[in-house]
Amino acid sequence: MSGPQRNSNNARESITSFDIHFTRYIDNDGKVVGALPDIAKDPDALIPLYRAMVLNRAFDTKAIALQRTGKLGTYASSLGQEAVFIAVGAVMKKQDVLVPYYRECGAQFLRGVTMTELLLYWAGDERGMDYAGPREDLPICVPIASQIPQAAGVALAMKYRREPRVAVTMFGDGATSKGDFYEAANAAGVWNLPLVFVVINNQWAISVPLREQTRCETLAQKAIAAGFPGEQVDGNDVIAVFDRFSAAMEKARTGGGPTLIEAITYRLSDHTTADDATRYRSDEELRTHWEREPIKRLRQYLITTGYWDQQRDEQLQQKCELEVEQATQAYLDTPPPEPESMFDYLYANLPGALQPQRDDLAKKVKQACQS
Amino acid sequence: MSGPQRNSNNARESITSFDIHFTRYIDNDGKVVGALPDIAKDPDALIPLYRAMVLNRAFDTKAIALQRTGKLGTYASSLGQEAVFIAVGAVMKKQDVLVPYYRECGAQFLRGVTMTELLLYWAGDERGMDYAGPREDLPICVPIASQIPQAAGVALAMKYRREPRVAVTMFGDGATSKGDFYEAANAAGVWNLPLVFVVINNQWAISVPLREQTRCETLAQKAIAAGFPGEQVDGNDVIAVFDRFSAAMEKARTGGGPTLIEAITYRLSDHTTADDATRYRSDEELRTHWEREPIKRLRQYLITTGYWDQQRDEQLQQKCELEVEQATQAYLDTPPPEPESMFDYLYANLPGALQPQRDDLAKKVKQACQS
Amino acid sequence: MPELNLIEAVNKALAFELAADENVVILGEDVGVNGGVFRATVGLQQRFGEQRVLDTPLAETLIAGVAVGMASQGLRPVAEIQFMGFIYSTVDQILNHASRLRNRTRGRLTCPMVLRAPYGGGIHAPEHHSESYEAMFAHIPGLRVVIPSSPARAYGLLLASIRDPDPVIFLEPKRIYRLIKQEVVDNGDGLPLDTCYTLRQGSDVTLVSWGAMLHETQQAAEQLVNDGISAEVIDVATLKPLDMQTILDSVSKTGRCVIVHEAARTAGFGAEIAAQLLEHGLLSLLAPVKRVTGYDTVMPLYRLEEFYLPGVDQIITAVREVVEFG
Amino acid sequence: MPELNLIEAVNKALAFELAADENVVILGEDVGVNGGVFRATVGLQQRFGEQRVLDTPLAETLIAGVAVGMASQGLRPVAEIQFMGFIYSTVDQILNHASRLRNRTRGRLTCPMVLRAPYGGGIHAPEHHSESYEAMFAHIPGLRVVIPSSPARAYGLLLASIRDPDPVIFLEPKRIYRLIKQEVVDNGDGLPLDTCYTLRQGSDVTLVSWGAMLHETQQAAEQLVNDGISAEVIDVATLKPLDMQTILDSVSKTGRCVIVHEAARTAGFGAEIAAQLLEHGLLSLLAPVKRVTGYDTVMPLYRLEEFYLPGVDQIITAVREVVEFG
Ligand SMILES: Cc1ncc(C[n+]2csc(CCOP(=O)(O)OP(=O)(O)O)c2C)c(N)n1
Ligand SMILES: Cc1ncc(C[n+]2csc(CCOP(=O)(O)OP(=O)(O)O)c2C)c(N)n1
Ligand SMILES: [Mg+2]
Ligand SMILES: [Mg+2]
Repeated sequence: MSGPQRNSNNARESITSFDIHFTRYIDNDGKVVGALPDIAKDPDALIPLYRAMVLNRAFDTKAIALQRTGKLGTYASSLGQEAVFIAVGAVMKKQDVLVPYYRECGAQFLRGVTMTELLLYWAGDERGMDYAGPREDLPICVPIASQIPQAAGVALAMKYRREPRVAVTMFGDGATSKGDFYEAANAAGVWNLPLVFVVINNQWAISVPLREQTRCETLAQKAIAAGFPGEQVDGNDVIAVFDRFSAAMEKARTGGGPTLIEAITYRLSDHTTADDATRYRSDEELRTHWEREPIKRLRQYLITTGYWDQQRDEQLQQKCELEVEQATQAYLDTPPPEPESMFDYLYANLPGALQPQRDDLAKKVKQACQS
Repeated sequence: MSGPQRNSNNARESITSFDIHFTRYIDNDGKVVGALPDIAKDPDALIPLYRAMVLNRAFDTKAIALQRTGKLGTYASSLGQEAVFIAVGAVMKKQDVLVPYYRECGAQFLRGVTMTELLLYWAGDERGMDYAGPREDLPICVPIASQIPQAAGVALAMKYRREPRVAVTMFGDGATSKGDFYEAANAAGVWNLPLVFVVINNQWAISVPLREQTRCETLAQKAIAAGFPGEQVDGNDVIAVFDRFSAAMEKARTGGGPTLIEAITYRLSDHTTADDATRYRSDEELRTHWEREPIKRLRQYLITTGYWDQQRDEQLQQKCELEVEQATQAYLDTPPPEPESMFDYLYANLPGALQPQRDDLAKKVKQACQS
Repeated sequence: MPELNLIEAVNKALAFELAADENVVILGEDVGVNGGVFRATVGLQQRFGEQRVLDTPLAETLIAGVAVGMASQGLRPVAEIQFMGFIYSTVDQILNHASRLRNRTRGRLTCPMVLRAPYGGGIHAPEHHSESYEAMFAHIPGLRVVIPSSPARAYGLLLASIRDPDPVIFLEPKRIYRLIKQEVVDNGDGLPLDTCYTLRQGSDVTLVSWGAMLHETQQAAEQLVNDGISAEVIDVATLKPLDMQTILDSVSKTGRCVIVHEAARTAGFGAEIAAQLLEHGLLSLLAPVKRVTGYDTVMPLYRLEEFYLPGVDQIITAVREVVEFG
Repeated sequence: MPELNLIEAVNKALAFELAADENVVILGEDVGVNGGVFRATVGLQQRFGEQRVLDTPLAETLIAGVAVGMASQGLRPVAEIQFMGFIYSTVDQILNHASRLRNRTRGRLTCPMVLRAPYGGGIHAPEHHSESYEAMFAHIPGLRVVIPSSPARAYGLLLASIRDPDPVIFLEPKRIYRLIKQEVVDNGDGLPLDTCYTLRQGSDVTLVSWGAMLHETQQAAEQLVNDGISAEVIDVATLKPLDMQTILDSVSKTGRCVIVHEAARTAGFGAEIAAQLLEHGLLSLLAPVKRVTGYDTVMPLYRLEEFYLPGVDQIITAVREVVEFG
């Protein structure tokens, strides 16, 4: 502790200071800013990111179409934020654990969650959270920020077992107003947890703009309150996210503790399919941000560097749409869940006290089938 | 927002930075450090602070003695932290509102809460929260940090009514780990509230030392996460607290918004009378901190400057003890509360549904009196 | 007279009281420009300004705590929690503070606040958006818990809740936000908070319910006429403090009672009503009191919610059982 | 065999399971060096190290959330909340997450955690330290709610709770932490969680209670012998899931029932038991079921808590009323 222990001759003096950095490699037009990291020069690494971003968007388009035609429930779109989700999903290792919120399907796909699973989830079916791939990843979390203390618990479990694994949790700018976030960040600091916090600063929390969410100039500086580094990246520059997030992951994996990464991006869609953003934000603002969106920017860079061309792009589009179609078909073909299943995963073994209720439901189901 | 809007040629660069300051005027031995503010040169202003600190300690001593002899319940001592409490109480104006935690009786006394009231409170009697003096001050708050969002509400009410009033809330280092604190601080920032946060950093939260509470170097820096200034003062230097807290109050009162002041002090007592601090902290640490305590230090300064002498000090001690005795007698003479009163302040009017319960209690009371 | 649905009635009541009492302030997430995710506050910020209708940061503990603080200073905050699924972070403020402030200070400070939240299932909402936890609040001394079941009652009960000198948890059954339209006189008249509302007279059985389930309950009562069963239907409306007398009087007439609620059965509020019938009305009971409720399961995601929610058939079956009993 | 009081039995159970299962981790405020404010964890950090017995920052949402996260990865966290008065910040994590994780993921992830908290009044504790809110948790599907009433049951039930594959809210009646000593065999045997415990056989009336109130209840049963009344005493022990059969069997024998709990009456857990008696046991009931409970008031500060807490006399009066009924 600084304070009474100190001996100084100035009544008032600065005792500590903090800096917040921002990183961007590729600007809105796909032009290079500053010295590029290796990934930017390696088409074999970069093109898969591009593919994943395009697939993410294709899924998104389809999910919204399904919702509009009554085939899906409320859905939260990733439009315009794909670079962050894909960079995070790509950098994480299989043994790491993702503790998501609800908007980062792109990251989940790279972890092995299937499009069919996520469609089931948004169609109101719990089976969509029984991921066949990443068995230890937490499911989508709707109550804002409540997943963040859990991520601290996941990271604490890794640390307890001395495993070289890292927990990653993602959340929005709105989530940084919830106490859960701060409590978890503070604990991650004290316990030096292998945990990376990724804030998707898409400028809006439903209709509440960032300036009404906080007076902070950056969300990265919230980490200062937890005693570990926070930094900003251009979240629409997949190379910047990849680079800085990789560094944070490496640090966490080797005992260096937590980092908070604020990815500056923009929610080009409505909040969810249940929202109408025209009620509260201007067309002009939206237009401006369409100019900064991540896929166009990366495509521009790839084409300029010669790593990519128009023809491959068209093929990729088709391939992605096909994949999404297949997943959609698999989702639509999935037989409906058994109503009685609502009792079957409540406890390891159904308590006797609940058996009559389960029987009652079975009767109800039978009657419903008959009528 | 910084971020995508920026145009720079460096991939990674600092975009914002923060400083934390520490202030002290009088050191552990009562010696002057740096240029003194006016208050330090004005015995008419300074001596009342000293008197109030001595009274605070006399009350404290008595309360602990009462608890030890079974005449009071669990009590939370102010020992060693009086400078902060007294400076805060002295600077606040009558029309301001204090939203306390549970350790700052010294501040409450200066606001007009009586010693008798606080004794009643710690003796398990709700009437001790019906302050005859500051009618709008919130009562003592035991659930850690839960008073802080309320303080934001109080400040918002002042702002809503365009009154030149300020809300002040106090809380411990432990409280800075609770989400309630961060949520309220963040809102105070966004709404630019007339609210001053005073953190009593007494190094311990029961048995948990500061380094297990947070990895932060200072608690003042937690304000950075809320977008307004935070600073440290030597909480055992009443002049430093008075000076910096006055500045924060003036700023808040004139529309400048919130400030967080971290007062570095030390809990020389057990956590409460129910605690035994020898279980978890060393005699040596305690000894060190006795050398830094605020009353001795201020007395030294006052005597050195010639504002005070030994004889007046003895008179003051006696006077304080007498005052405390009188308050104690008034407390002991207070007739016990009516059991039925537990129904009488539950709602503005007792709902009919509760009348039979009140009658039942009356019967129980009658029986108890007879037996 | 205009026909309003329930959410419009809520909006009208809020507007009326904002105009009538400058101490009334609305706060919550997205209540401003957006007018609330269900449009309860639509147009209010525009009409009354940003001071009166305030968007908060995304923080429910804060919302409740700020409301307590404002109320302690004599304002009348009406706070919205966007969905009941996000109300649990407010329990500490509600239980430890709002419900106790008057008692703790012997009446020096009071807490005239309203916490509004939409609750219940049936609209195919996402996860955690469809639960019914009214019993949790009904157990807390010092609170009022109010649940409207029609546009007119929403209007009158909300006005009374805002004017009430003590904290009120006002839970809005979102399944029926837009289900029915009704004539609502926007004259600022509140409705009493300490009473049940008898919606239908009957002689064979008393059906007790609240919120959205009253609609299935009333349908069941209607259909039971065909079986020659005359059902009295009671809307509890104010769960706390409970007007048990109206229910006891009805059951002493009918001798039979079925309680209907959407929340999980165990320790749901139906248990309290049954327990009081057993304590005070045993001799008039001609049959066991049945509860038709949600199951003691997690509220399923929407594909299965219709199987979770009690239906008209279940109510009818339960009524037949108690009528045929013994 | 050593004689232990209830808090020592808790300590022994924790020590046994820490030694037996390296997945068990204890966390909470002051649980380390200090051994917990009631000494439940005394000596454990010293013996098992800081990794196994972890002091947390002062943050209850965090404690619960961390426990959920650890449990999701196969550990068995046993989290302490220092007093029930500070448990409300955990409700969101418990209700929206802990109780649902298995169900949400169709069994892929589970939540074998225990949340321990001392609860109840009677020890002259400060404000907010004396409440009884077990009913709040007993209403949440997917949880177990367990309350011991003796050292031996504390030991066995806590071990079973830690080993249970699902989340358990373990509430410790702190009024009796040091009230009685009892021989407790420290052999690691758990006790069943799905059953009530019949503490005394009787034929005239069934007394149902849990936690600290069982002591007044047993005293009442003892004294009633003088009136020629033979009372059966049942310790519910596990409120959720509730073993109603044992209670129904007893009441079908005695025909009368009095339920005793310290929590506020309205929507307390006694209501659920009464409601089930009315649903399933009406025909065997010879008298109304009475509840002897705390009042629907805020738990008063300690000067008046003895007037709040139900006493032996009140239980006896209630029993006489039901025995003399009709
Ligand atoms: C605790 C809680 N409160 C309110 C909501 C309702 N809600 C859902 S999303 C949302 C906004 C979230 O904004 P942000 O955190 O920025 O994430 P984004 O959706 O913008 O990615 C709100 C208020 C919720 N899900 N959880
Ligand atoms: C929410 C909550 N959790 C736990 C407690 C129990 N408790 C009482 S005081 C205390 C430590 C508080 O430490 P700090 O905030 O530093 O204040 P101090 O007592 O040191 O002045 C704890 C854990 C409480 N009162 N409230
Ligand atoms: Mg956002
Ligand atoms: Mg402290």
